Amino acid sequence: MELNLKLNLDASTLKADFPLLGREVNGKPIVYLDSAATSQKPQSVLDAMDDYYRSINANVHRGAYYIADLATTAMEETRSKVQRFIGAASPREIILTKNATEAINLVAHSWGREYLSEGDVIVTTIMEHHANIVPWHILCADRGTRLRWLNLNVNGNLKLDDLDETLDGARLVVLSAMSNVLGAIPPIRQIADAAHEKGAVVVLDGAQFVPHLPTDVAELGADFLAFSGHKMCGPTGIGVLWGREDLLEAMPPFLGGGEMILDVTTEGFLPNDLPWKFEAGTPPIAEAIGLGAAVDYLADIGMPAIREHDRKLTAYALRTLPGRFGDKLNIHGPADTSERGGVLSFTFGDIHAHDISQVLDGEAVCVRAGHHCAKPLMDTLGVTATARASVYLYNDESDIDALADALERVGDFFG
Amino acid sequence: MELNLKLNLDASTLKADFPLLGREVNGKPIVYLDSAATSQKPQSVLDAMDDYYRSINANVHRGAYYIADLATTAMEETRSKVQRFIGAASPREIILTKNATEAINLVAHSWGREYLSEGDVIVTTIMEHHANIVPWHILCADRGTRLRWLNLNVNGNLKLDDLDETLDGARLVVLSAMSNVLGAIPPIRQIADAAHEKGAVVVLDGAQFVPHLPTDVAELGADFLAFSGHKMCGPTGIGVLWGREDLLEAMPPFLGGGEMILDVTTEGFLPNDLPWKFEAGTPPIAEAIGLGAAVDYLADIGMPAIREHDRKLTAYALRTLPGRFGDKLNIHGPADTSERGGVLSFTFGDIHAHDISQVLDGEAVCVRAGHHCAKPLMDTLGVTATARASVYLYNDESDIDALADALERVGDFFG
Amino acid sequence: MPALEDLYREIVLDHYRNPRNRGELPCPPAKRAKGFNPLCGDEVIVFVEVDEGGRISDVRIDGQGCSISQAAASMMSVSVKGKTLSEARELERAFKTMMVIEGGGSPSSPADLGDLAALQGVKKFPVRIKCATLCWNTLSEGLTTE
Amino acid sequence: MPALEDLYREIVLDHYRNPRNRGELPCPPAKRAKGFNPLCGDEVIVFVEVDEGGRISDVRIDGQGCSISQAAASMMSVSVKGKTLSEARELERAFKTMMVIEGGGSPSSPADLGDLAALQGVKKFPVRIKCATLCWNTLSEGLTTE
Ligand SMILES: Cc1ncc(COP(=O)(O)O)c(C=O)c1O
Ligand SMILES: Cc1ncc(COP(=O)(O)O)c(C=O)c1O
Repeated sequence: MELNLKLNLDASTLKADFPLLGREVNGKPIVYLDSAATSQKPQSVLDAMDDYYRSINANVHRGAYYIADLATTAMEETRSKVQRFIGAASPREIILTKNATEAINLVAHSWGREYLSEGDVIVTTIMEHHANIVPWHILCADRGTRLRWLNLNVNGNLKLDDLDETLDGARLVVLSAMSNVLGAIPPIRQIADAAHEKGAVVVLDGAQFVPHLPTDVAELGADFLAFSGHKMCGPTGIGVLWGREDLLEAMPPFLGGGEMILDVTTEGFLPNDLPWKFEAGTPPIAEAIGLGAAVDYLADIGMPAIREHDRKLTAYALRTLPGRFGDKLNIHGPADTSERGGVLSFTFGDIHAHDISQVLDGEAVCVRAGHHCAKPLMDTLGVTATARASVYLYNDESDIDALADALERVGDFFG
Repeated sequence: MELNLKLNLDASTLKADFPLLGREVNGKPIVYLDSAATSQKPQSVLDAMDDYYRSINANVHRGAYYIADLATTAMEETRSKVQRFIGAASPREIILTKNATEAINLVAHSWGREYLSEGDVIVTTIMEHHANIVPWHILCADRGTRLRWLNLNVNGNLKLDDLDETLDGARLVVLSAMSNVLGAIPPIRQIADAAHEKGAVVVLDGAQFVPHLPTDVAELGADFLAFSGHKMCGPTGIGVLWGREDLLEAMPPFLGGGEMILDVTTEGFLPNDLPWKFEAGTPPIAEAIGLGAAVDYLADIGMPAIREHDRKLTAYALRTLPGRFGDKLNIHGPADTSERGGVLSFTFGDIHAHDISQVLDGEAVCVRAGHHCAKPLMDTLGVTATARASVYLYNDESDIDALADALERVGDFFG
Repeated sequence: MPALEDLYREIVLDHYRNPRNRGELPCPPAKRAKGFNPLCGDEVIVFVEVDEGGRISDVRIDGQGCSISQAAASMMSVSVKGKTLSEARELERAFKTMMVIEGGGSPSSPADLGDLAALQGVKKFPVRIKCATLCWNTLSEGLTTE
Repeated sequence: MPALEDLYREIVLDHYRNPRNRGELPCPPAKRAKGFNPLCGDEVIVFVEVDEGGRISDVRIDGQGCSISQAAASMMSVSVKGKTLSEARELERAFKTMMVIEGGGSPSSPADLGDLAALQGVKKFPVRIKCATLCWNTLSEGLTTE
């Protein structure tokens, strides 16, 4: 019974938790279909941050007084919440960053510069977000490492026929657990196991995955996992790097400053213990507390229920939209909802994505248009831009229907 | 008339703008004297962030729809506000970071690794915060550069007798515009001019200065300036690096990811224009908007008035506290309030700072105890820790009196 | 919110559907410049040839983008072809002045701009301004590169 | 908020004012370990000498810190001197169990801890817990380093 309940959620009820979703644009109720860019925030998250600022705002870790202690405790609780949320072994493995991008850069700068050198191979995939490409380009330019790319198969997921050859000699494998363009969820465990067999370390970009699917780092088999708070009902300004403790322990610090040291002299410094070794300066305190509230919110609904809801809604869209628009509408990515999330990138006739989203905006339908920070993938797909609608726990079928109605209007306008 | 008014502020009225300052601790009204660690936030800042989340929350820069456009505009407005607040030449010179620490690390990683090499000399001072020491230690370890230190004079400010020799051959000079322990404000322009004469580039750590004094980067004569939002009535999770446009233009990117590129291929990437070149990933959007509101709040009161208020209150403390405690109380830093801010580090008999702050906490008086992230300075002062009371625009003489009363209780307890 | 018809004027849609001066030019003698709109992935490539008399003797547009960036480039190509460099720069200035949202300078009379004035409505959709100005920045880059 | 007297018990203040086993030991035969409390700058240096029978024959405390960290180190030095390594570890475990704020394991009876039980009140001031446990971590490091 309990279990069954936990696999259902009522999006229309949840919608009421999100203040922004009650607003109108252009005299029409907003239809927010851009959660892959950033999610909306429930009242409980806004309240948690407001409460912090109103009652316990103080800098953390270094204050002995009452409210400083409360602030420290509240912030450190988030670490444990995140730890449980992703099945990490210890809060020491949870590094708070400003976003997923910084988390990936941290691995590139610290682990990458420590362990990789001239000629070493980093395997990545053609469907990566720039956040998981550019840090490696910078590392390659700096250290002479080389990138090798996994490509797409005809289903819009990763092509793994040549996985073994591609991984040959790889020291590092970096990939997205869910594409922010295709929605594709690759067989992560399979890739991680194959990578480990070759002795490579695996970095997962979980920016799209963690907000939408139950996450267990042990099950995924990764060594590092990066994600952002703002895509999972949390605030901007906070992200997470999870890493295996033994790896983090052996890595040199990245940013230098307060909190990340045990001792500093004119001659040098002694790094602090994990996780603080990687957290220089005043952390995003309110943001960490907001993220903690977001994790509570999601855990309360249940990630399996959220995944199932996403899946059903995606299936609904994949069924109804082509039904209405036929060949004119081309939705990228896997057709099978068991290997994809609720990110729907599409082209619509030869109308440019920017024009599509402009007309949709007139109907209060918010979708993204552009390269979605995935230019190599755009090149592979042979497009310069797509429009992208993406769903989350607060969307329901009426939102997909509103998208379809608005697309009719696009057709009329540019038809 | 107008001008006169602008040199006065009424702290007891302003106090009402700050929700936290209305709370009680231990049944007593809170006496917040830890603004050097982090400031309290006025209602207007909390409202700005809440409004963002409730009505225009969307990812910036890449969205063509209505609320995404409003979010982008609101965030970019902060850049112009900050630009005007510090007298920068262009919003292109304003890089948003997560805190002052990241801003300094950005300079160390990007400018430092590009322009410095084996044997090059970086001049710093013994009164720096770890945020302005450790990044340079890391750079030295990586590149073989060397640190040279400016010391203290008997007044608790920088000793400049040997400035010219110390600067000889220096490529970079990094210093705090106001010490977070001594309150000391060194003659910044003099040092910057001397450094420039030697061809060195000057990095100012403005974490304590910018929140408390009128700031004009042209007048200060610096090349880079770093500061944090949370110490100037803004939220956590946001900081600023200002840099001279020609220097920023010539620097390689630091963090890689979305937003900081113009183009990405499997072969490499083309960095974006300033300031976005240095802003990888989803920026701290709500935090930037909060910082904008904080800048408005401060500008409205007027920085000259805030400086004058700080100065008067510091003078009051420097006069009344020794009056009550005599030699038992030793306040570090310059006695002349024209060369110091409202940061009062002190030792009290041989009672450890941690014990002092514990007893003060019982009286709802919040002060910091410890090394204040300035261990080399602690070594120089010959202490392991100090207690530190610091004031801001919402403090008044009654707060200093409350501190004194609480110190009496410390004396009783450990006497 | 302003009406979509302000943005997508008939003449704009016509330039979008039937772009003028589309194609490439051999370089040299022409110069080539590529502009990106990082917001939406638009790419505009401008080929421009200047004759000995300092006149823009030919201009071609390549690349992909939204209706506004494509139409703006097409309209630009028509308006600068045959103009002297300084006349072209004057047009650029006038066009950008029209596009500026807030204050500063007297807006040039749309009359001076000919068909380009039809892009006036873009101003009401600020995110699209870059789409309309991208081609001008790219042209300007093409004219100044060695 | 709990009363300050819970934190600063008489016996604690006595150890703070009159620290036992203060000083250094020649290394070798003793071992030396240094612990930092990054929160407040406390430094505790522990010198520990273990005889052939595996007993802690001598222990000295150096460094600076607040009353709690100094008193805790002094009290620790008294309690472990003459104990076997495993007895010392048992004490450490019991002491830390007493200091743990939430759940997990039955708290050891303060009786087993002797004077150390006076530090029980520290638990009510969570930021100070590290002050009280720093010396134990440092001792443990000293005993395990080669
Ligand atoms: C002088 C000085 N520099 C740098 C910093 C670092 O600021 P943040 O921790 O916000 O990065 C601080 C404050 O902690 C400071 O007082
Ligand atoms: C797959 C993927 N990776 C990384 C990122 C970067 O996240 P952020 O911008 O929050 O750092 C995003 C989102 O923009 C993403 O979708």
